[in-house]
Order: sequence, then structure tokens, then C-alpha cells
Amino acid sequence: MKDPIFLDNAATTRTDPEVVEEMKPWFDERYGSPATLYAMGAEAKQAIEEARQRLADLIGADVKEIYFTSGATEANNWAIKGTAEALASKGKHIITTNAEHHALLMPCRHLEKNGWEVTYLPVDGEGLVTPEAVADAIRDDTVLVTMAHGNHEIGTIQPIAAIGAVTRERGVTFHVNAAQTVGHVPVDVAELECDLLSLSAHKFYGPKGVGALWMRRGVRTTPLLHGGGQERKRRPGTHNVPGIVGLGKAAQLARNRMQSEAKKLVELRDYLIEGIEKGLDDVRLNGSRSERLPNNVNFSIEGIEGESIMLSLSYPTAEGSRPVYVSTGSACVSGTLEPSHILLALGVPVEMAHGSVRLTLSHENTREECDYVLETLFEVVERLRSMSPVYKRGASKCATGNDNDGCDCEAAG
Amino acid sequence: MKDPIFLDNAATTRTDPEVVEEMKPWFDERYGSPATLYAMGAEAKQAIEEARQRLADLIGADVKEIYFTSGATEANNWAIKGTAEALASKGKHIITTNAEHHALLMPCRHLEKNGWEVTYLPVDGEGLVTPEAVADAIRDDTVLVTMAHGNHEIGTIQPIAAIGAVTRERGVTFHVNAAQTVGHVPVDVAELECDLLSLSAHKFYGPKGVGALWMRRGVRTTPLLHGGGQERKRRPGTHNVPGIVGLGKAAQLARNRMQSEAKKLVELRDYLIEGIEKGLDDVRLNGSRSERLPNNVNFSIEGIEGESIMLSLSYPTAEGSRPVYVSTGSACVSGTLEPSHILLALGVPVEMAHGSVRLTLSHENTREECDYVLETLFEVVERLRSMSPVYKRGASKCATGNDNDGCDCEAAG
Amino acid sequence: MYSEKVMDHFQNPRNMGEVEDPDGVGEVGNPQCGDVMRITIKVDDQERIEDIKFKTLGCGAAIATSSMVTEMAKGKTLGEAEEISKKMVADALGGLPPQKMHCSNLASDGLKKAIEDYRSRHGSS
Amino acid sequence: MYSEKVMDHFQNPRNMGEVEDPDGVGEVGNPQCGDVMRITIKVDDQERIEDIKFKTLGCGAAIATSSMVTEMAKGKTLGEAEEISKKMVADALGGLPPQKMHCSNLASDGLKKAIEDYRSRHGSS
Ligand SMILES: Cc1ncc(COP(=O)(O)O)c(C=O)c1O
Ligand SMILES: Cc1ncc(COP(=O)(O)O)c(C=O)c1O
Repeated sequence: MKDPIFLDNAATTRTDPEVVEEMKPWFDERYGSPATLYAMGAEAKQAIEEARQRLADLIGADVKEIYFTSGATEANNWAIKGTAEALASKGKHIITTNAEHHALLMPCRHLEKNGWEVTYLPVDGEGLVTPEAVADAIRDDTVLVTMAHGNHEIGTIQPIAAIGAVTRERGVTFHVNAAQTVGHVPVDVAELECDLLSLSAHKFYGPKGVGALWMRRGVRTTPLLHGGGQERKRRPGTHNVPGIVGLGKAAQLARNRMQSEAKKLVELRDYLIEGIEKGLDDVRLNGSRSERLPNNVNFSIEGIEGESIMLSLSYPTAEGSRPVYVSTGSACVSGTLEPSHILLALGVPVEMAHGSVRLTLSHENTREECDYVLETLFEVVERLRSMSPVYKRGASKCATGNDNDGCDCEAAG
Repeated sequence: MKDPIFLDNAATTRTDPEVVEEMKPWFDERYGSPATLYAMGAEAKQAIEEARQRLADLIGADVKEIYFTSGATEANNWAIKGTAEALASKGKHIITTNAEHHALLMPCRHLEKNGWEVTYLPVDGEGLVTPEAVADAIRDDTVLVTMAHGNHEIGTIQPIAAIGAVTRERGVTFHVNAAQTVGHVPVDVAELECDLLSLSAHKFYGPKGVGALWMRRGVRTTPLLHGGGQERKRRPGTHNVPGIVGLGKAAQLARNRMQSEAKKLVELRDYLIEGIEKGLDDVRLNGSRSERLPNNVNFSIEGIEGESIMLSLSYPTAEGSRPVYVSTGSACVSGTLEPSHILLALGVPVEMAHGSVRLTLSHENTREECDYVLETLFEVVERLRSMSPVYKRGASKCATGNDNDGCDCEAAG
Repeated sequence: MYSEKVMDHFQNPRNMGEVEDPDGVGEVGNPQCGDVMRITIKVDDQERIEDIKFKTLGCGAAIATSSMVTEMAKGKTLGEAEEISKKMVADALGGLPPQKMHCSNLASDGLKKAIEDYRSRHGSS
Repeated sequence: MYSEKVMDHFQNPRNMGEVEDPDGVGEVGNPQCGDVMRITIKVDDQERIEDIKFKTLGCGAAIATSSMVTEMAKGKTLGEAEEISKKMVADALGGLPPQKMHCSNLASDGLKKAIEDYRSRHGSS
């Protein structure tokens, strides 16, 4: 099998070899715990503080406001449940959108079960919410607004700074899940006017299993974990020194590369988008065309199903062909009977949502790879459509007005 | 500076080079997320499932009952707060001991602030609790008994199996913090008759930042994190693939080596204990002599203070001498004004608790190193005692009956 | 997560297409569920399935089970073919992931519907 | 976490011991806090500190500040020596970690007590 083409970088990225190199000595050479006083601990302490500085520099933060976590999932849980717990006496209302990652949606759902009320602001057809909608939703008992900066599935970038201005004015804590933006587009916590910000290293060429929560000084948020004195007593547990060092290195690389990388990715992204729109009938670009992550391409493809697209691309049969790794919002992959709630939130008809495919680029992808992917995708779509009992060119189901009701798939099965 | 002698293995261990080797490809070669269907994801999935099996084999568990976490701190928080939350309607009483690691103590304290009642069973002079004491403390509203298997500071091993029999009979969930025992002494969840068990990879030659909670099927414990569908929907977040692979490899190595390693460590441990008892006056072994972790040596040394022992050992001045890395229960290191609450729980007088030193071995330490350490320790103690305005040979402060009250250190400062 | 056999039938589906001038047609599923299967059959005068083809919109399991069911049914009498259950199809494929057993394994239903259609057209039962 | 200067004074303490036949003795701290310092001084007839020594039970900071305070006080008049504050000692050591400023930096208090002791013995004030 030839070299795969990895276009699932919104799920995870290749840890940069420079990052791996920097992590190495911290496993079996310099393995002291930063909590100890002797030289081997002191050097580990210095290493994680350097990493903290590098990350602070990347997001325009004060180094004392950064807390390392096991990833964005933990950071989101901490931000959301911790703020809810700390401010419960002030009110029990939270605002988010109806197009969030499970790592943000599920903590909100959990709070709903425990007596909090959550408003899920509907996003528009591009996945955007407006600052006005947020302002209108804020009530006297609202204690938290929480949402993604960049959407992992459809790539839409929210107007965070403008929403931040609203929350600031209204005195409501504002948490931003920046897992998809940190390291890819400029993220400056001062400009965004938020109070809490989550990120995960493996989304920008750092290692898996490490992330951070940035917490503005003075923000009231109860810790999620209780234990030892690490991270100024707010996030206990022996530091994941190699992971944190890796996060720091990834932050440093991102800071240096981001501008040129984003430029390149936008070109490749738009090349893919144009290529697909030219090469295929009856497709729909999901997400915003302008307010979009540099590396995200997401299409719904009429008359076929996403998992079969994904499988066809990743397990090609022809001799010498390259596997292409992508993702889909199809129900078959989500493990539920419903396709991606994010596509449905945009108003994508449910049968089109099943037929979605997401391509997310890294700085290692090339124009040649994009050409290869386009060609392969066209073949796959052609083949699957020829197998489809429902697809008729041009007779777009998008226009039938079918909405998301009436899918009694369980009964049909 | 010559090669240090690392005797702080209860804090953290050197990641075994074999473990590092096994982790390597999962950073920048095989970097797919186990949640994805394509080959690069499937192989990551297989790798973490193999790790899960290796860990299951080490602790006699069903592979389906293991959930990977970011360490024992997270596992303890999950076990304790999750059980409390799930069983709140049944009762709000928890039992633990007064000699627990902060990673277990602090979640209990947090629950106390939120309406739970916690009984801290006093340990005896060796750090032990009895099954009878646990039985007596169980009330109708008791929902959880939680304690360490092996104490990280004094090395005492609790009679967990007998306590497990009590909790089983009384229908109370039993959580064991096995961070110090897994990989070092036999841990078999069936024999221990517990329901939940925490562990951390870096305590047995695995990487930092990864651990696990073993949860017996049917035990009711609310997740700590909410998000994606990973770990059978109970512990979301993109898997730390290299870390989990490393944990699995460490478990495999431990299973093969444990018996011979423990034998060696017990020999070295007893050699150090005897050496110190012969070589120094006015010292006290902390913890149980018989029910003791194979790698733990902990002494209180009359008339001097622990941090200065630790610093003297780790920053030696003589040309060509080797730094020796140890830890202490002194207040100066805990960052509070109180010395280790664990030593105080044993009844160690507070001034003796300040003068404690802990040496914890790994399988890499040698008899020659122990000889060197003993000699160096004797010199250091001699020197510090000569500087001490209070030490008089044989006039043990241990006997003055001073207890832990009356230390108004803040005012004194 | 799929067996090799599933992947083989997904990658190289047997009997894909439509039988010309079919004696029976069965369509099951719903585009909103992401699964639609259409089975067309040609039946000879001994009520044997002489030819069978499928068209499927759906995931890997949906396509593989469609392909497999046509292989299993071909040459069988209608009575025999009606006995083909979801489980038999899954077993013939070396098993399906649990979450797929249900929703994407409609092929035997499609076959039954096609046979029903044949019978209703030809008045037999 | 300690500065080089602290480590130097910890590893090579100056003026460790007891002045023979001292003119003043000051002891501060408490073994229960893990810190006891004992300063002994010899005072000449111009009320200058001719000799000064310390003995200390305590952590690195406690030993280093003791050593430093003896160096700072030596040769000074009692009046000058009394002016030596915790902060001056810490500054002379290149700073102390925040949590140490307080509890383990009793040396200047010990010095003051020794001077007091001298004065009470010699009736001056
Ligand atoms: C007994 C005990 N429990 C829990 C922990 C916490 O483990 P971690 O720091 O890896 O989360 C440790 C070590 O720090 C420990 O020794
Ligand atoms: C938008 C978003 N939020 C949160 C997460 C969770 O990050 P992690 O899985 O590293 O905890 C992800 C990725 O999984 C994400 O894309």
C-alpha cells in the first residue's frame, strides 16, 4: 500500500518530529517530577515553565493564567462545570449554541440534569451565531456563555471578539473552546475578551493527552480535580512533563509558522472546494465560505452515504493507489442513528447530512495530493452513485423540503 | 557532577527505555486517532486495546472494566466524586483514613464542603487500619469506603482484602488507590474484593500523565468528564495513544519482573533500614516493619530538619560526590506550615516529623549505591546535628510527650 | 472494525445493478436513515431465483450485506430464499459490528419484499 | 528554587558554632515549627560586634539566613546591627522563595534577641 494521504487533521495531527525530539529526554533521562526540589526536579520545573511561557506567547496570555490539563475535553469540563459550581448561588443559566462539539455539549447536558438551564442558540445556515442573539439570550441568572471559536466539523469561525464584548458588558463569564483555532489562526485572549479558553496540543502538531485551560485572573471557577499542590493548587496530579514540553514546542512552532501555514492551507482548501464544486453535481459546501478555518473542507454529496465514501477512500482497491483518510458526519460513524447534529443545526436535510465528507488539511499536504484526492473522490462518488437506488442527477433532494423529522430508522431496521 | 542516585521512586520513576521504545511510533508515524475507522485509526485502536489487555492481565481484571485516565489523581477524583454523585440519594457518608495522599484526601474534603460527611479513621502507629474499625464505622448512609493500598510516604500496606470482605458484606462500594502498589506487589482485583481501583503509569516505569480506573461491572459511578464516546462513553477525550501504549508496556514488564524485582528491593530496603538503625542514634523508622512496600524506607531523624537533609544529599559539595535524590515530610517542602499529615497521623511528634527523610528504591538501584547513600547520609546527619542548637545525643525529644498542638509557627515568623 | 469478508463485498460487490425487466422488485429503507436497498429478481418457471441484483445507498455494512444476500439467494427457490435471515447474512460475512446488525442489515428484508412483489404479480403465495 | 547565594551559604555556612563565653545570646523559633536559631555574640567596648556565631535547626533558608546575618552583623555596632531586617537579609541572599520569607527567616530576630540579652546583662539600652 502506498503512502496514505492524511486529511483528518481536525481529528488529530501528526506530532511534529521536532516536538517529539524535544520531548524525548524527559522520559528516561530527565525524569524527575517538577514538584521536587533537587536538580532533576528543578530542571523539569523549568521545562514546564518554559512550555507555559511559549503557550502564553502564542495566545497573548499572562503565563500565570495557564493551567495544563489532559486535553480540551478536560479543559471544557473544568471551565463549564467549574464555573457553574462556583457561581451557582448567582444563577443557574448557561448559554451555548446548538452546533457544539460533544466535549462542550455534554458537560452542558450534564448540568441540565443537575438543575441548570441551558439555552442552545440556533446557528444560521453557515453555522454562525450573532452577538445580538447572545445579548438577547442573557438573563439575570445567566452565569456563563460557552462556545467554540472554530467549529471542528464545518470549520465556521464565530465572531468571538464581538460576543466577548457583549459578555464583558453584561458581566457574564465567557468560555471559548479554541481547540480548533489555537495554532492555526491568531488567538489572542485579550482581543477575544473571553475569560476562559480551552485548547488541546494534538490539534496543532503537539502530542495527544495534553492541553490547557487559560483562566483570566479573578475568574471564579472551581477546580475539577482535587489533590496535590500542582498548577497553583488548581489542577493537581504529577505533571505530564514530556507532554507539556511537547505542547510548549508545538506552540513555539505554531507561532513561527502560523502565518505562512495558514496562507498555504487556505490556498489548498479553496483549491479543494473549487475542485469539488466544479467536478461534482449536487453537492453542498457546509459551513461558512468566508468565516472558515484555513484547513476545513466539508461537503454533503447527494445520493450516497458518508461512511461508504470514507471507506472507499481509505481502503482503495486499485494497485498502487494511495489511501485517503477523511471523516464523515454520517450516523454510521457517529455510532448513533442520527447524523451529525452540527449539520442538522445548519438546516442540512438529514439525507444530505448522511452523505457528508470532511477533509481537513495539515501543513504537510501538497497541491499534488489535493489533485490526487479530487480525482479519487470523483471516482468514488461516481461509483457509489451508480450503486445508489435513489440518486438521479440534478433531482436534488436538497430542494424537497424534507426536514429532520420522520426518520424512524429504528423501526425501519 | 557525577551520576545522581535516584531514591525518590515513590514520587515518580524513570520511564523504562523499553517503554519509551514502544511509545515512539505512536507520535509521528502512527498518529491516527483510535476513534476513526481508517487503517491508521484501526491500528491505534488495536494498540490501546492491547495495552488494556496487558493492564487487565497485571491486575486480574476483565479488560472491559478498565478506563484510561490522565493519572491516579483523575482516577481517584472520578471514583470518589463519581460514586458520591451516583449514590447521593442512597446516602452521603464516606469512610477513609487520616493518612491518605492528597489525591484522595482532597476529593473527600471537597465533598465535605458540599454536604457529604466523611469519617477519617485514625491509623495506628504503623499506619494501619483494621477491618473491624471499618466495619464499625459503616452506617446505613455509608456509600463509599476509599483508601490507599500502599502508603506513598511510609510504605504501609493496608489489609485491603479483609476490608474488601467487610465492604462486600455490607454492600458498600470500596475504592482502592493502588498508585503505589500496582506493578510493585501483586494486585488482584478479585482477591482484594474492591469495586474501584486507581493507578498511575509513572509509578511503575511507565510515562507520566496516564493512568487508569478499574471499575467493576455494575458499580454505579458517574463520569467525571463528559464529551465524546471514548472509553465506552465513560471517559471522553482523544486517547493519549503513546501514553496508553506506554502504560500497557509497563504493565507487561511489571508482570514479568515483579517477583524478582520485589525480592531485590526488599533486600536493599532492609539493608538501608538496618544500616540507618545501626549507623545513627535517635532515629525512628516510620511505617510498618512487616506490612511494607518493597521499596520504601522512611526515617525521622532527631534534632535536624528534613529539607536540609534533602538539600545536603542532593547538592553535595565534595568534589566527585554523587547527588542523592530523596524526599522529606518536612513542612518546608509541603509548602504549608505543617509537616506531613501522614507522619502526624502515626503519632510522630511534630518536631520529629519535620526531620523525616524518605528513600524509595527502583530496580535500577544497587547495593553499592546503598552503601554510598548510607555513608553520605551519616555525614550529612552528623554535620547538621553539629549545627543544631537543640540536638543532644540520646535526649530524645520523642519522649517529651510534645504533641502536635501549640505550633504557632506563623506567629513565630 | 469490519471483517475482511465485509470489506471484500464492500469493495467488490457481487450482482450490483438492476435485473432487466424484473419479475419482482423490493425496496426497503429510507434516505433519511442513510440506507436504501433495492433488490430486483428474475424468477424461472420452477420458482427459482435465476438472476438477482441490488442497488444500495448506505454504509459499508449496507453494501456488503446487499452483495452477500444476492449471492446467497441466487439459484435458490423462493421458499428457500425467504428463509435467509439477517443473522445468516451477517454470519456469512464473518459477523458485523453490533451497532450495524440492526440498521444497515436490511438486505434480507429487501429480498423478501422482492419475492412478495413477484408473488403478488403472479398470484402465487 | 533557591538562589545560588542561598545554596552557597547553606553549603558553606559562615560563622557556624557558638562564641565562647558570649556577651549576648538570642534563641528564636521552635522545634515544632522545624526552625530554631541560636545566635551568640561577643561585643567589644565600643559596642561593636566583635564576634558572632549561629547554630540553626531548620531548612535551607533557615541555615542560609543565619549564616548571612552573622556576616552582615560582624563588625557593626549594636545600633547598626539592630537595623538589619528580614528583608535586608533576604536581599543580600539574592531573594528567598515567597513561602520562605516568613517562617524560615528568623535570623534577624535572633540577632536582635542576642543584642537585647547583651543590653539587659550590661544595663545599657
Ligand atoms: C498514593 C498516591 N496516590 C495518588 C497519586 C497521584 O498520582 P498522579 O500524580 O500520577 O495523578 C500518587 C502520586 O502522586 C500517589 O503516590
Ligand atoms: C472543537 C473541539 N473541542 C474539543 C475537542 C476535544 O479535544 P480532546 O479530545 O483532545 O480532549 C476536540 C477534539 O476532539 C474538538 O475538535
